[in-house]
Amino acid sequence: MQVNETFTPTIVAFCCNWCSYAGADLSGTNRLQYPANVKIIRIPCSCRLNPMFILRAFQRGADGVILCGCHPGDCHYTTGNYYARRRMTLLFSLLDFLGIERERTRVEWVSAAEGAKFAATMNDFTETITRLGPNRRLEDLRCKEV
Amino acid sequence: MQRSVIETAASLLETGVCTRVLGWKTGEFFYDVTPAVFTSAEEVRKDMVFTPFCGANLSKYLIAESRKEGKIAVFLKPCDTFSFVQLQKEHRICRENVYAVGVQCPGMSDPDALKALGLKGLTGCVQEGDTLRVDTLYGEKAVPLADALSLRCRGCKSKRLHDCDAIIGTQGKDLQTSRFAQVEALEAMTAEERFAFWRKELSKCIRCNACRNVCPACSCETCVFDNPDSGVQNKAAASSFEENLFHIIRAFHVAGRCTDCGECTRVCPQHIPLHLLNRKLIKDMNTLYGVYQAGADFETKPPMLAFTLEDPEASIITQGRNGQ
Amino acid sequence: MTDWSSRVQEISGVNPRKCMKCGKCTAACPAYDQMEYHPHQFVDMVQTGRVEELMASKGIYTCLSCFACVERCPRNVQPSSIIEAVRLAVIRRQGGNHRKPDEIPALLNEELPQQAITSALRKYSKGG
Amino acid sequence: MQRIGVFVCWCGSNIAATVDVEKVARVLSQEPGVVYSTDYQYMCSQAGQEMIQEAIREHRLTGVVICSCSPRMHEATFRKTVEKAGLNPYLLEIANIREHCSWIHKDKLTATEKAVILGRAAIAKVQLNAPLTAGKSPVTKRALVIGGGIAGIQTALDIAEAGFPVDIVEKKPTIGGKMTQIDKTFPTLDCAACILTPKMVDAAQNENIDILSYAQVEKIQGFVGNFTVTIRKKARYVDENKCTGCGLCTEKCPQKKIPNEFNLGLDNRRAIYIPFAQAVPKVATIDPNHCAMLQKGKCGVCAKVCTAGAIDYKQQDQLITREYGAIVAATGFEPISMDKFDEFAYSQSPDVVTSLEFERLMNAAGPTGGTLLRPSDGTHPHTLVFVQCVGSRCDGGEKGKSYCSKICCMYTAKHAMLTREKYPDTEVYVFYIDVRTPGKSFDEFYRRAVEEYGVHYIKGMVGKVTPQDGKLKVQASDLLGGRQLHIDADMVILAAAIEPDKSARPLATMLTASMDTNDFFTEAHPKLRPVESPTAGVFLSGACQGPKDIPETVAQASAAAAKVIGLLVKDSLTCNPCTAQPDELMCNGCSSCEKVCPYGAITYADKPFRGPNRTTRIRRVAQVNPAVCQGCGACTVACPSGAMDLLGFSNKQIMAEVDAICR
Repeated sequence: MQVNETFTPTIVAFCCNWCSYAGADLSGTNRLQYPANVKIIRIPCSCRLNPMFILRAFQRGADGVILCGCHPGDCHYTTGNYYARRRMTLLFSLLDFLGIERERTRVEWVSAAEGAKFAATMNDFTETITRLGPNRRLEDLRCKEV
Repeated sequence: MQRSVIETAASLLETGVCTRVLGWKTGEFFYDVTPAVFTSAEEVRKDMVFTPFCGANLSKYLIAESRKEGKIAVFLKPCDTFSFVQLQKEHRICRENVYAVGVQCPGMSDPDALKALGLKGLTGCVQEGDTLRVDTLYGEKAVPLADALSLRCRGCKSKRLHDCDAIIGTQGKDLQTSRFAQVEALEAMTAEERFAFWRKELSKCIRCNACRNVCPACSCETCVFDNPDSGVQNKAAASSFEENLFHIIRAFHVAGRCTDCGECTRVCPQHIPLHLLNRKLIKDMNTLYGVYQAGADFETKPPMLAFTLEDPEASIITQGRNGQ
Repeated sequence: MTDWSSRVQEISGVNPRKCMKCGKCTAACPAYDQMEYHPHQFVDMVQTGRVEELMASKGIYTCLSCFACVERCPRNVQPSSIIEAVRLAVIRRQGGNHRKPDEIPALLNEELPQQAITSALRKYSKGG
Repeated sequence: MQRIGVFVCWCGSNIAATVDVEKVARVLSQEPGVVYSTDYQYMCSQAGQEMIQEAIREHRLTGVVICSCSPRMHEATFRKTVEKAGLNPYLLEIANIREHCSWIHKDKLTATEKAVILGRAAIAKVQLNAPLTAGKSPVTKRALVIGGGIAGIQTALDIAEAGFPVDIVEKKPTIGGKMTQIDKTFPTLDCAACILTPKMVDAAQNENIDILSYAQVEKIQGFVGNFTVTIRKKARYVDENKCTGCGLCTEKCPQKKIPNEFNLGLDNRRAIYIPFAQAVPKVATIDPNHCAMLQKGKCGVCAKVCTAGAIDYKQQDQLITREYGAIVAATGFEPISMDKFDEFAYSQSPDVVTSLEFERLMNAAGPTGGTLLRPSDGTHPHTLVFVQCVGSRCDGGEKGKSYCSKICCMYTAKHAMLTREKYPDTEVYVFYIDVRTPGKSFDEFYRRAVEEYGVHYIKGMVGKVTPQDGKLKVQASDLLGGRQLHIDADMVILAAAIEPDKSARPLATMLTASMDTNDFFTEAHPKLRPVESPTAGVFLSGACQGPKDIPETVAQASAAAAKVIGLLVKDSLTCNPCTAQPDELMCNGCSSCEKVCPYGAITYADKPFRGPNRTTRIRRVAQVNPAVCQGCGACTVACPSGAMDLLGFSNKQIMAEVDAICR
C-alpha cells in the first residue's frame, strides 16, 4: 500500500441525531478540533444506516466510513443501536472476508455529552485512514488480474 | 425412488388431491433437469423425472404457484424443505394451497463432477446405493456416488424433511458436517490473499442474475437492483464497483434468511463459489449470536431481526488477529 | 536558558494546573515538619515557574516518596512525582548521574515502587 | 425544475471569522437548481428571517438551504420561517457550518471548502425533499410522577391544582424523600418537617393525586401523550385501607434489632414499622426479610394486636397498568458511599459521620432526641471537625465525583452554626477548599457562622483521621496559616458528595431518556429547556437532573409541572411527519419490519393488487401507523426489498448527501 504524503482522505461520518450528532455539536461548542476531511451526515438513528449507504460512499470515493450512535442502552428509540450493532458487525466482517481493509469502517458510540470523545475518535480515524491510503480495493475487486 | 416419485405425483392428480404438480423434467440433456408444472397424470408419466440431477430447489416457485387457483403438490428434498419453511415464515407461501411431498435424498450429482472424473459422452445415469451407473457413448461406467456429488451435497447439513404432508423414503436427521471448512480456510489467509481470491472469483461474474433468480431468499416482489426508485438500480453494472455492490448487498439481504441451500453456486455459469459469502455470514451469526438455522422451525427470530444487550461490538471482527 | 517549569512537567507527566489548591496533600504529608516547602507549594511553584527556588531547597530531599499525597489527591496531580522530577532536574543540571548503572541492581528490592528506588538513589548519593 | 434558495449565515463572527461566507454563497449559487444565494450576519434574527421569507416569495423558491448553526439549534425556528412564507416546512435543509465547521477548524481555506461541501450535501438533499404534513395523536390527560420527594410532591401538587389527575410512584413506604430526614433548612433555619409535612398531607388529600407508595415502575411503553406504564406495588403485608396508623404493632413486634433506615442505621426499628410519625400514607409496613412470620411462619404478634385487622401475611405484589400523557422523573439523590475514603476513618469509628447522619443526630425526632451525642459512647462532643468536598470535585472518577455537589457548603455552615448555637462550649472547625455560597442570603449566612458564631473556617483539607483513645486525631493543613494542624476531635463530620439515586439509570433506560456520564438525567437544552428530557413527554424535577438545594428543587418541580400542564391541556399532539412509509407495490409482506419496530407501529393488511392479464392478486402488505411511528428507520434497513423508506431521511436523500460529500 503506497502512502502518499499529500493524501487527504474523504471520510463520511453517519451520526444519529440524538446522541452522536449532538456530541459532534458539543465538540464544536467546546472548539475541539478534528480534521476537515470528516463530513457528517445526520440520520435519525444508527439503525437507519443501510449498508448500502456505506458501500455507496466507498463507490463515490470515500476512503473511510464511520457510524456513530448512542451508547447501547441509551438509544432514543430504545433498541435501534442494538440492531445497528449486529448489522455493522456482519457487514464489516463480510468486507473483511473479501479482503477489504477492515480499518476503513468503524462503529463508535458517542453520547451527547462526549464532545471530546467525538473529536478524539475523528482524529484517530482520520489518522488510520490516512495511513491506509486511498480506498481502491472495493473498486479493484472486479478488475482482472494482470 | 424415481418410480415412487412419479407414481405418487400421478396418483395425487388422479385422486384430485391436487390439480397441479410441481416437479422436475429433463431438458436438452438428461443431466439438464429443469423445474416443471404438470397438470395431468399422463404428463407426469411422460415427462416427470427424479434423477441424481434434480438439484433444483422447487420451493421458490411456490410463491407464485401457491397463489393460483387450486391445490398444487410439490416435491421437496430435505434441503428444499428448509426454504419451504423459511418462505412460509415470511408469509410468502399459501400453505393451505400446497400439498408437500418430502423426498429423501442421497445427495445430488453434478455433471461437471462426472466430467472431471474423465467421463465423456454421457447419455444416462442410474443411482444404485452408493454407486452411480453412468451410460456413456463408450459404455457403462460405475462411479462411487460420493465422487459424483455436487459441492453443496458434500457438506449436506440435514436429511430432515420439514413440514411435509407425505414422505417418500425415510425421515432423516441433522448431520454434523464441516461445511464451514472452506470459509475457515479463507479466514486463515491474510487480507491480501483473501482479496486476491475474491478478485479472481468475482472478476468472472457476467452479471447474468442467475444466482438472484434461483435463490429462494431473493424472492422480493421487485429487487432493489431492478427498482428505478431505489437509487441503486443497476440491471447491468455501470462500473466494476457495482458488481461488488451487487454481491455484497445480495449476501447481506439474505443474511439470516439464507438456508444455505447452495442454489446460487449450483447455477452460476461462471462457477463462482457465491455460497461462501452466505456461509461466512451464517458462520458469523452462529458464533456471535448463537446457532441459528433458517427454515428449521417457524418460531425462532432470525438473528438480524433480534438482538441481545450483550452482543459483541463490531470491533470483535478485528480482535484476536494481529493488525495487518 | 532552560525552562525548568515545563521540563519538570514533562519529566513528571503531571499537569499542575489540575490542582484546585485544597491542600489535602499537605494535610497528609508525614514529613511536613521537616520541609521548607510543602506538597501543595511544590505544585504551585512549578505552576508559577518558581522551580529554581525549589531546586535550591533542601526540602526536596526530605520527601519520603511515601505517595500519601498521590493517594489522597482528589485531582490526580501527584505532588510526589513533581518532587521527583525536580530532583531529577537538579541532577540533569549538574550534568551527571551519581551512581554508575552497574552498581544499581545489587541495591534493588523488588517490592519497592520504582520511584522510591530511583528517588532514594538520588537522595542518598547526592554528594556524588 | 427545483428553485432552491441558499442562505449563508455569518453568525456574527462565529462563522464568518473562519469561513469565507461570501465565497460559500457564491460557489453554492452555481449548484444545479439554485436560483438565489446570499449571506447575512444573523439569519435567525427578525431581519434575517424576513429576508428568507421575501426571497421565497420573490424567487418562488421550492426549497431552502440554510448554512448556519446546528439544526438542533434552529431547525424548528427556520421551519416556522419558511412556513410563514407559504413553503412547506419540510422543504428546508440546514447545513451545519458552525458546530461542524467554523468552530472546529482554524484555517479559513479549509473551513470554507468544507462549508461549501456541507452546503452541497444539503442542496442535494433538498432537491429530493417532499412536502410533509404532520399527523395528530391524542393525549391521555393523566401524569405520572416517579419519586415522592419534595420534587415529586411539588410537581404533583401543581399538576393536580391545574385539574389533571396525577399519580406519584414512591419506592419507599412513605413519600417525603430526603427532606424528611433533614433537621433544619438553610438559610432561614426553619424546621424541614414543619414545611414539608403539610405538603405531604396536601398531596395525600388532593383528590387528583393518587399516591402509590412502596411501588416501582416496571415497564414503560408508548410515547408522548400515550404512555402505558406498569407499576409494581410491593406487598407491604398490611391492608392500606384498614390500617389506621395507630402504631401498636410497631411497639409489640418482637423483632427489635433491625437497623432503622430512616435514622441511617443510628438506631433500630421493628420488623413491622412506620418510618416516622408524619409518614404519608401513615400505614405500617412489614419488612419481609426480618419478619418471623413471613420467614419462618411463626409469630403473628402484629396480627393479634391489630384491632383493625389490617395485617395480611398473604398479600402479594400487585401489578397496576395505567395510561399517562406525561411522565416526570423525580428520583432524587443519595449521598455517596464513604467506603473508598479510608483516610477519614469512617468505617473505623462511629464518631465519624456523614452530614446526613449528623442531621439525624441533631433532630428532635432522631435517635438521640435532638441532643448531640457521640454515637460511640453517648457523651457530649466538644471538638467537632467538618470536612467539605468529600468525594466532590475529584478527578479520575473512580473514587469520587468530578462535579461540585453544590449543597455541602451551605449545610456545613448550617451544622456548624447550629452546633455552636446549641452548645457554646464546643470548638467547631470547618476545612474547606472553597466556600461556595451563591444564592439569596447564602453568603450572609456563612459569614454569620464565622463572625457571630465563631466557627473556625480553615482553608485546607483533612489528610488523615486516626481514632486513638476515644479521640479522633485529625491531621490537616492550614494553607493560609502555612502550617499542618493536629486536632484532637470528638467527632468528624464528612460532607459526602451526592449522586443520583440508583434507580435512575434503569428508569432512564425504560424511558429512553438520556443521561450524562454521572447518571444525572440530561435536559433537552442546558439553558433553554432545563426541565425537559430530550425524550418527548418526559420531564425532570429536582436533583435527578443535577445537584440542587430545596428552593431550586421546588422551583424546578413547579417548572416541570407547568410543562406537563402545557402538554396535558392539549387535546392532540402534532406528530413527527418523518415516519416510515412502505411502498406497497414492492412490499413482500415478510414481517421483517414488524419484528424490529420498537413501537409496534407496523401491521399487515391483505390488499388486492392488479396482476398480469387483468387478474387481481391479494397480497399481504405492511401498514405504518404514523401516529405511533417515531421515525427511527430500523424497519427501512430490515426490509429486504427496500419497500420501506423513511420520509425526510429517504434512501435517495441520504445517498444524494453521500454523493455530494464524496464527489
